[in-house]
Amino acid sequence: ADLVVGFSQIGSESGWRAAETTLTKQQAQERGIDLKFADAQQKQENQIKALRSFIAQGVNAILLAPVVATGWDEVLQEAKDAEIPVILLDRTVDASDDLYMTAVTSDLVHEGNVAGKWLADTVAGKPCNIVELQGTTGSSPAIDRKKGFEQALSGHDNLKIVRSQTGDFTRTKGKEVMESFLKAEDGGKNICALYAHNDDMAVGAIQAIKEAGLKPGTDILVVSIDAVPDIFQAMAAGEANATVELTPNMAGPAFDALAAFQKDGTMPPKWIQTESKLYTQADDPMKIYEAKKGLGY
Amino acid sequence: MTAILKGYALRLLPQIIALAAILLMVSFVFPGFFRLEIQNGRLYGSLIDILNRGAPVVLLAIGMTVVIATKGIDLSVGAVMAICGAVAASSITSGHSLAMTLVITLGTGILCGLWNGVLVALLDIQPIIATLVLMVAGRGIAQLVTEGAILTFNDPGLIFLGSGSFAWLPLPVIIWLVFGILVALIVRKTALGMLIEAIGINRQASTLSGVLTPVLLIAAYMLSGLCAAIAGTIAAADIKGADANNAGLWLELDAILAVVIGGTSLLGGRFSIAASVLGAIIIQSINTGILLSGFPPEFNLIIKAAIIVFILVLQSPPVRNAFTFVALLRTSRKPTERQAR
Amino acid sequence: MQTIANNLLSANRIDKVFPGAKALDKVDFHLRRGEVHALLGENGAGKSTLVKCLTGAYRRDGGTILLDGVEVDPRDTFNAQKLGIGTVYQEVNLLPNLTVAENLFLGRQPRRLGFVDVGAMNRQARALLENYELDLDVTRALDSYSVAIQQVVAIARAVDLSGKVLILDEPTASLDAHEVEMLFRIIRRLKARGLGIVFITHFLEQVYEIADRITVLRNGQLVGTRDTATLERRDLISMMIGRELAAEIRAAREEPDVTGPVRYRFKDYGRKGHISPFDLEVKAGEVVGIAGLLGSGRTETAEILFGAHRADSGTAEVDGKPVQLSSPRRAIAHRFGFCPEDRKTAGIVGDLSVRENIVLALQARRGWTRPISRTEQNRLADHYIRALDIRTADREKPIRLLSGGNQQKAILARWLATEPEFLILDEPTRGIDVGAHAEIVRLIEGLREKGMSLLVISSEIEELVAYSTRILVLRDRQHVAALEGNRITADQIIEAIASANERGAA
Amino acid sequence: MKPKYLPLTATIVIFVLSYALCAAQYPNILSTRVIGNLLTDNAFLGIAAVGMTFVILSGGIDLSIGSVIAFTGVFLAVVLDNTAIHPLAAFAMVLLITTLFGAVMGAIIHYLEMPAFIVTLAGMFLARGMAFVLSIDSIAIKHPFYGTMKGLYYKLPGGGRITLIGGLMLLVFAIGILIAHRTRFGTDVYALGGGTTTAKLMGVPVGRTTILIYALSGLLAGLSGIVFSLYTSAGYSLAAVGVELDAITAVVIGGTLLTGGSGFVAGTFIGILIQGLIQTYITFDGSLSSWWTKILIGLLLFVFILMQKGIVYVSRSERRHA
Ligand SMILES: Nc1ncnc2c1ncn2[C@@H]1O[C@H](COP(=O)(O)OP(=O)(O)OP(=O)(O)O)[C@@H](O)[C@H]1O
Ligand SMILES: Nc1ncnc2c1ncn2[C@@H]1O[C@H](COP(=O)(O)OP(=O)(O)OP(=O)(O)O)[C@@H](O)[C@H]1O
Ligand SMILES: [Mg+2]
Ligand SMILES: [Mg+2]
Repeated sequence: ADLVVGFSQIGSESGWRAAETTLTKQQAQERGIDLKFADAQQKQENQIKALRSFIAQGVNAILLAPVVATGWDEVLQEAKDAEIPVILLDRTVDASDDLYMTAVTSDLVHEGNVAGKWLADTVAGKPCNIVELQGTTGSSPAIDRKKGFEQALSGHDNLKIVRSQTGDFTRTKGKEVMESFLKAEDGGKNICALYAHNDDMAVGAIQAIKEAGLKPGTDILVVSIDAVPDIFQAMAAGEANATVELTPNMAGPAFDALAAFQKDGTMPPKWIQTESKLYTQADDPMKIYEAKKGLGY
Repeated sequence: MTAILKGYALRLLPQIIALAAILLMVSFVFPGFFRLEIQNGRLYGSLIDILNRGAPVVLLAIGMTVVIATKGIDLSVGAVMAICGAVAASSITSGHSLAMTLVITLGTGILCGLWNGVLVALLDIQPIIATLVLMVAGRGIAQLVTEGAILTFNDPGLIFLGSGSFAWLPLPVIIWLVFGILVALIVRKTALGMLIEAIGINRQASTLSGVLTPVLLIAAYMLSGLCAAIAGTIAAADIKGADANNAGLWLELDAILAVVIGGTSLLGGRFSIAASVLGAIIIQSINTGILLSGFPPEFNLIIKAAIIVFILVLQSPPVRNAFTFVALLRTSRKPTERQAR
Repeated sequence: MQTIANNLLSANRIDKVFPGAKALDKVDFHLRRGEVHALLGENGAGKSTLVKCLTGAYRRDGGTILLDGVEVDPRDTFNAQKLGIGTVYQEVNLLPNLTVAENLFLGRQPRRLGFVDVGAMNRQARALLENYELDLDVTRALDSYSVAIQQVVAIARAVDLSGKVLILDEPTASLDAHEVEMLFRIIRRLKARGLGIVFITHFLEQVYEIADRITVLRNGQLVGTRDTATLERRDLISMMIGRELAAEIRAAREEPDVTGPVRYRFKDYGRKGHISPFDLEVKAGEVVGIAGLLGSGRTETAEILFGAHRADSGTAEVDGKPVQLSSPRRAIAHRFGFCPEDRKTAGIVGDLSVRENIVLALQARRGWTRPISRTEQNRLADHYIRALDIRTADREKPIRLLSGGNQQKAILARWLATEPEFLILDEPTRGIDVGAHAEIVRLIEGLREKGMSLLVISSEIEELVAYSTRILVLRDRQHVAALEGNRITADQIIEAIASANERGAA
Repeated sequence: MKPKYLPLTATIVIFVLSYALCAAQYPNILSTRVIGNLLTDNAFLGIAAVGMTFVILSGGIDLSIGSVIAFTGVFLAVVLDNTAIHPLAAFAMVLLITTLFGAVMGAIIHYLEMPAFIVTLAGMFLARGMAFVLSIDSIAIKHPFYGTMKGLYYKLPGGGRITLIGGLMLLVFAIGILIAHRTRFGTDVYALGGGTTTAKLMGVPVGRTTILIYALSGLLAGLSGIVFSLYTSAGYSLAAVGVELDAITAVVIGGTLLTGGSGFVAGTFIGILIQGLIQTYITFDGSLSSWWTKILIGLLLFVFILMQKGIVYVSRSERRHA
């Protein structure tokens, strides 16, 4: 292969991320790119190490999915000095934008906003107590998706977040926390909707709701983010109501931008925003499930 | 007989008091805490949640107790949970029967324990490091099985293990109760308990006395692997899927903590499985209590740390001695008189 | 008044209570300047406890301590060392992982510019050890040396630390005659310098050789203090045990006739780096004694016979059938038993109770599936606690809380409980009081009469003479001589040991 | 050779061999850039591992360092973001806090006779909890002084750099070695590792030493946190998760016994380099999936330990037979 690209991935902490990795590898293979993959196991220091190694190896370009927004200036500067273009995937960084070529990301705040809007529209003025399952405390999706959701709720006095706890983005914790929400809110009779920062927690919570003798999707509305295959199954069964897609194919646009740049030096825009598409039960969930199933989620 | 029972109660007293205090505290921040009702043919309430959610840590703590009694430690249990959950899910989805799946899964756990045990007992590698190898690699192995995704399944039999109920209790609770009693009986009704303690206190002297040290050491790690396998199966069955990335993550620390709260020394020797089980339930009560309390999640860790420190300080030798001293003062006359004889 | 003024160290009405045991009950103890004061008593009498109270290793529950007429209150051993009290505690209490030099100078290493001057420290250490005729590599870890050498190093450290008082708690237990002689020379020198020396031992000869006065404790109480010169040995013993001792170890031996068949035959048995190949035959009803200097390979011989270390040459036979003794377990299956020399690290299982320690080997042999019932355990434990007179509050006391000598007896009980046919004892009487000493010698003879085969290692030559039917002499990890019949006398043994004794030059 | 040097020698031999092997496959690994990176990227881990070495030598363990690093970073970020305090003053403040934190843990371990594993585990929860309470956001540190410090480096021929923090790590190791082998405190640490009861009988001030050891570990964890904040110019409460395990691994690979009493600070340095090498190798290879990365790290860890055991065993038995 003539093009060597280094890809520093955060880790493999969720099905979504595994799918992103799979898709990135697929896209690289299709384009005949030699992809150097480095898994950072959730640690920024490992990502910085990986970037430095890529620079030392002299790769042609670097894809970076940053675990956290801050702390990249120095190593990005090094890459720039070595004239290696860097493309950010799925999250942005807190650094001057001349340090990277472009960022292919979704807008995390916007995602939360879409979810919140949907809920506000759906309950349409009726009073509604919401419980929130946050992502890992301190992680940027947790912070931003909370922010976006709250923005969407402001001005709707009928909507109230009554409980909010972290479910660590996992099904197990989602289920456990939901169980205690149900206990704390009068067996769930007090809860009208659940907002989960990702689908996995929602899937866990749906089980908890069912085990408590309530009907998820009807008694308690369920909205979450990511659009992983399993949530479509739940939607098909009427147990989840809506999800906001975060596409795992960030690499495709990134490689396109890179190819254009390599060909004639076209600089891509600084931000290539992916769509945050809302899916509801009306969107033939089973079909989408089938389409998404094979992607390594 | 009553004397033995009394000794037993005395041994568990600090844990029981700590548990009672925590439950009481939680009931202050959440008044409905002690409410129990029957719903869908099983008991339903926060207390049951504690027993149910505590299942993985209780199970891990049972195996961990025995390992720690041998002066070892098993950091790999969380990863082994993930491996076994993954194996169970992939076995059931590839069409094996439930029985076969359980055999394969528990076998995998025991195999993991065997690996740890061999490193510790035969290659003489320090337990923390020996089990660190599997802790690091194990999650990778689990992901290898699930290929990084959450491997979901629909087999009602397997799901029953995680969220079914029997005799009004959730099945995980029944499983850990039965398993815990079984292990405790095996260990105490045979000579195993004493031999394990002997190894933990003085391995050289035990070997010289003819105790089969390597075999018992390996067996201890195998038991721990088996416990992790059961815990992993329950955790997977609970969410109807194997999450190789997150199943059992950091649970090894909770299990170790449970054993220590249970009063078993990390330096090996004397152990009590019942006390460790209580320790695990104490930890789960703290976790559930925090969730019920409605504090913002930023405070979770600090609250947990503070309560644990408090319990452990109360249990520390100087503080305990101070208490027994006070107790002794009250009944001081008799023992000294017996002395004088 | 005169005497009080003359007292260097005075302990008045010292109390010490342990849960379940009153170890010291208003004990008085006075040490004069320039005297060697023997502190005697049975196992568990409270000698070590008194010493530890004096040096602050234990906090006493009552009483006062005067040093040079001034009341002192050592809170820890560091404090005591600063006051000029140097101590060798019972059991070697040095740090096995530090070098010899570091052990000698721990806490007072010579410094230059604030940093430890390792060169100077090693030089001073070598110089210090020259007094003890030890030429060690002081930069090696202490645990690369034998227990005996460690003991000498501990003594050297304590002597060097003692500006005023030197306390020696059974320092001679693992020393041979030569080393003891050397130690006594040093003690006399210190005494001449005006130090007060407290000397604890169970060897009465040594007491009479070196001590000026004797204080006897019994059951945590002071029995009395006497001048050695005016105290008859018989009276001393009855002070200690509270009754007349039936008989001390006979100096002379009666000739037992061993006519049984050879039961254990080892040919060319050895292990590289441990012990050179040797031949050994042991008959039923025979006690083979092993004599030799420190580090001559006696312990190694025992360990290899028991399978604690695997032999890499030679063959073993039991009753004519070849056997593999590749592990202690195998040896135990052939009804071997082995009381190790280092009871702290290889013998006791500290946190287990006396009962559990006694049944351990028996239980291990039966396998874990066949537990010994609690009643049976109690019976066994009580039986041996009585038979060997193990002083313990009850059978459930953790063994680590017993006094040194009583621990030793409990380990012996562990093996007797397995009813072995070939019993290997490495220094079985180390740290055991006169009364018990005689009991154990009698026990060995009794076991022999019952047809058991024994192999006994001891540094006490008189003792070996008393019970051995044959004696092997070791030197430099080789079996060099065997004495039988009327050749078994102390003189002959010493001669055999000394005949080519190059160690003196070392 | 003295037996106590065996594990250290074995570690060095293994490191040199594996470096040669890696270099044979990817010659770039010999570049000064990679060598400079090895120092810079592992600086914070190395500094923390020095503290961990002392703790482990004394027979203890400190699980709190990862959290302390995170706390330090967040504290600095919050202070520098919200006040006009100079970074150097903030450094002093945070070092004081972390040192005290360590000292308190040491005091609890000693006076309450609690196992270090548990006390420092609670410390780990507590320190990260404090970081969360200070801020759950990641906060960039924009103070110009940080830029100045980052600009300090020595350029090697071939593009590599010895950065300030890389140099600081080397300095800490040098001081660590000096303390371990040339001070009374150092010997006392080894003495505790040899057995607390015995050490006490020999007059080692056990309480003071224990407190000092954990205070030192806290100090170095704080320093490591400062280095980490320089490295990333940010404070983040989720940073440095699991660093304690990396540090323990480095210490053990470096030939120190976890039971205490035996080992070398210098060995830890090699342990750090070996871990860095493993990671560099995996990135250079670049074809491993996430899960194979984990499996390989575990496997290599195992192989290193095994080789070390092997070398020690072989040379022991050779000495015997000689
Ligand atoms: N830490 C302790 N806890 C409880 N009991 C103890 C403790 N230390 C000693 N004892 C008890 O105190 C008594 C005196 O023990 P000590 O060690 O002083 O005896 P000793 O005279 O030195 O005996 P020996 O000659 O066997 O060494 C013994 O009965 C022993 O069991
Ligand atoms: N003078 C010496 N110099 C160095 N090492 C020695 C010396 N004497 C003994 N040793 C060490 O101590 C060990 C002595 O072996 P062993 O324990 O079998 O002797 P022993 O005759 O039983 O003496 P002890 O009475 O100490 O038990 C050897 O492994 C040797 O390394
Ligand atoms: Mg004593
Ligand atoms: Mg010996």
